[in-house]
Amino acid sequence: MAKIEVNADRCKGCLLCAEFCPKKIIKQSDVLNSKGYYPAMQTEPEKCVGCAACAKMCPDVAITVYR
Amino acid sequence: MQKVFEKPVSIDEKPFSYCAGCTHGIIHRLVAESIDELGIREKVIGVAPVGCSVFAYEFFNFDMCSAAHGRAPAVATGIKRARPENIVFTYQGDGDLAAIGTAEIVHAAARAEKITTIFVNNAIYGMTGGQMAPTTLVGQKTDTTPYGRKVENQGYPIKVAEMLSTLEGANYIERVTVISPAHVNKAKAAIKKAFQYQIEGKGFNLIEVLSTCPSCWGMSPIKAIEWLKANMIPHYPLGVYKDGAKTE
Amino acid sequence: MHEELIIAGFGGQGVLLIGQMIAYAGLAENKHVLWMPAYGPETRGGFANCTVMVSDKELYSPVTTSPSSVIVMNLPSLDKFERSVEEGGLIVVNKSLVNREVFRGDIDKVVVPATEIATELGNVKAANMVALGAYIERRKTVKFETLINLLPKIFKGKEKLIPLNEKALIQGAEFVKNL
Amino acid sequence: MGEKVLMKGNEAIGEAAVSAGCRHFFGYPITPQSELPAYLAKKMPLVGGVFLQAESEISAINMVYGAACAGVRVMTSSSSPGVSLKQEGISYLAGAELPVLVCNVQRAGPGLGTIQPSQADYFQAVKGGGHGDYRLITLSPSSVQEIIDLIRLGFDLADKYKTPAMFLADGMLGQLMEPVDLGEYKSEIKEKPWALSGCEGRAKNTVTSIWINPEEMERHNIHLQEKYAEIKKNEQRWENFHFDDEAEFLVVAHGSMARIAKSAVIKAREEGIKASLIRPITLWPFPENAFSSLKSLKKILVVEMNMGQMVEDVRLVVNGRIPVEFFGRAGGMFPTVEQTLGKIRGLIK
Repeated sequence: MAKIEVNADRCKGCLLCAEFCPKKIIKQSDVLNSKGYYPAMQTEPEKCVGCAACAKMCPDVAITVYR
Repeated sequence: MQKVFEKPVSIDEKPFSYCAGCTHGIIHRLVAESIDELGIREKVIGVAPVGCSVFAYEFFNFDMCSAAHGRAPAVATGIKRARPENIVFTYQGDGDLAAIGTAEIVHAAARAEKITTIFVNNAIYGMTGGQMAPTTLVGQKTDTTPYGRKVENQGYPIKVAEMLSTLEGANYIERVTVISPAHVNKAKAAIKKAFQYQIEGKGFNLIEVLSTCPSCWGMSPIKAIEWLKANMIPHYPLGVYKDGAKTE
Repeated sequence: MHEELIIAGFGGQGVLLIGQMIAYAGLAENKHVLWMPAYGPETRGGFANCTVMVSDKELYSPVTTSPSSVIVMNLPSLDKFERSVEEGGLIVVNKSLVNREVFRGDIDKVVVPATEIATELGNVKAANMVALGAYIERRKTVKFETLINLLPKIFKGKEKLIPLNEKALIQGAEFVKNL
Repeated sequence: MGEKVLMKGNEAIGEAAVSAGCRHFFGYPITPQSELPAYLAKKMPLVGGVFLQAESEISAINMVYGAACAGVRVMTSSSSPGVSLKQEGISYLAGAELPVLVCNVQRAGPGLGTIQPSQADYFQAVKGGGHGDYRLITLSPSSVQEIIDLIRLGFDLADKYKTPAMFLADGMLGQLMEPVDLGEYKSEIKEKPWALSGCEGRAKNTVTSIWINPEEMERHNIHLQEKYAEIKKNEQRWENFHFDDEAEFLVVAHGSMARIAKSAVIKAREEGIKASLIRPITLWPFPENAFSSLKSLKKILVVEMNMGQMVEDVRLVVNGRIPVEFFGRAGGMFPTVEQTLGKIRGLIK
């Protein structure tokens, strides 16, 4: 059981998280955030292992990981 | 479920103003995590440079000041000499540290100043829009080297970690990068150690972090990481260049 | 009493030191005093000089272009300062290193073989004290005893030099008394 | 009253700084103020202070910036070319509102110039010096005793107004030896809650001079100007010398030049000329109040060891009410008593 939360206001949609997610379950949202970015979002939370690779690579400290 | 990863206390609420995918943000977080884990947030005084991280004091949640371009090591020296009990660090880019501020960093290292320096090398001037940096690679195109950096004209890039490690005053010099979770873990360990040394009264300590500049390199964040790996690491090899604790 | 004195010689002759001694002595006698060295190019090429002022009145300009007294320890200093001495003023000349006469007829002249006297006393370096002793004897800017009393302070840590310098001061004064 | 001791100007700067509670000095050697760092290099370790010879004037002023951020009394000193190098840092200090004392023992310029005394950095000191709209409290001593007094005052005013202060002497004063009374002096060093000390038990402190938003930048400028207006109101200092309701001729001079000019004024009075003198002690704020009553005056003569700088401020204050003449010499040469007297006599015509 694990999941991530993306703080959409900090996220700039660079998708380094998606690139380094071993399960490939992070995608870009199609909803703009207040800064005009399409933030990242987790698509299949049930596959998340809570490895925090996404959070470690996030340049905006936008990801919180739960496990 | 428990939180296993969250924003460190030493990172303030204000969202970063860096470009999307710029690895400055990762480096900020590693500094903040190190400070939190060492329990020194209330003892730290940081010095922000001129460059992309000029507003670093807005993103960190502890006492900080800004310095004139290149002068952060001198400012940090003044702070540390006035308050030796505090933990003082500078956060500087390549233009700031290795061009205009070369004298300041060399002499801070030579004096074995008991400070920690986080040196972010992305081989380009980001804030002013993509000009040649002292660390720009031979052949690399920038706004001011539109045909690529040529040795006949601009000479060679400066290898800061190698250069400073020749100084007796340097205690700990390591070059790291943040282009994968594994690299990030290693960079974190190095940064934390560079603060730990200062807590133990040892200096000078510098961590050079190879970083990306997707905007000025004209690449996507992911392409930038690949470019860094293929071009920067061969020229700027990762590793420990000086570790006083080992050699002493 | 208002004395504006220039002391000139070459580096190593101790002209700055005797200038300071006069200032210290003046201070000890509750007079207004100042001391100022010439610095820079003037001191290059081995030349050294300083200005000393001792006065009953408050001192303003620290520079003088017409000193009331001049002590010259060598020929170039005589050449440089002879003309500037105020009418009726005093010039003290170290005869040992000056092979010409003083031209001025309107000033008081004390010509003393300071270097020779010092050499006879056993140390050529005490020539400055001989000149100082001669100057004070003639001009009485400060009391002779005040200078003698200063020696332990001036030669702190080099106490073995005190007797020699005291002798040199006395010899300088005696020379003038016997003129 | 303590006992009077003979002290050289440059050493007096150091002694006064220590007596004012300054325990941090960062500098770079330059003639003619080198006795000062040498003095403090000896003294600071004995009083638990820090003396550090920096790799450049630029580094020195930024070390000063750092120490000021940390909340301590800190000083640097240099001479003209070195102070030019420090200007970037001084602008940052003004922008960040950091209290420090910068000493300039002036030599002649421009460029490498000469090591002889000069007052040619008047403009640089009182008109800002670096980039941006700012002013430096600028103090000009005229004796070694006043060096002691003004160094102490400089630290106090810098702290009071949270602003850098400039101590503007010249090479002549630096070399001059005079009796001084160090007296009993206790500087009141107040808490600096804004200083960087580690954020234990409080919100973080930030010291900076960047306001990228133009509205905020303007607000900060207005705040600085209000502060400068307050300083202008409260801190004008000058000395009147034979300046009374009957004075017909007024000489204006500061620093060493004022000493020479006073001798000339005395000689002029002996000749029956009703001469007087105003000696600005604060060069910024310029002592405008000194010129409020010009009733009996016929002419003003400004004498400087430069080609005419302070004379502009005198003309601004006098504003055409009476003629203002100038006499100056430059390059390490300075007006003598006789030359100044000649110029005073010339005013009568």
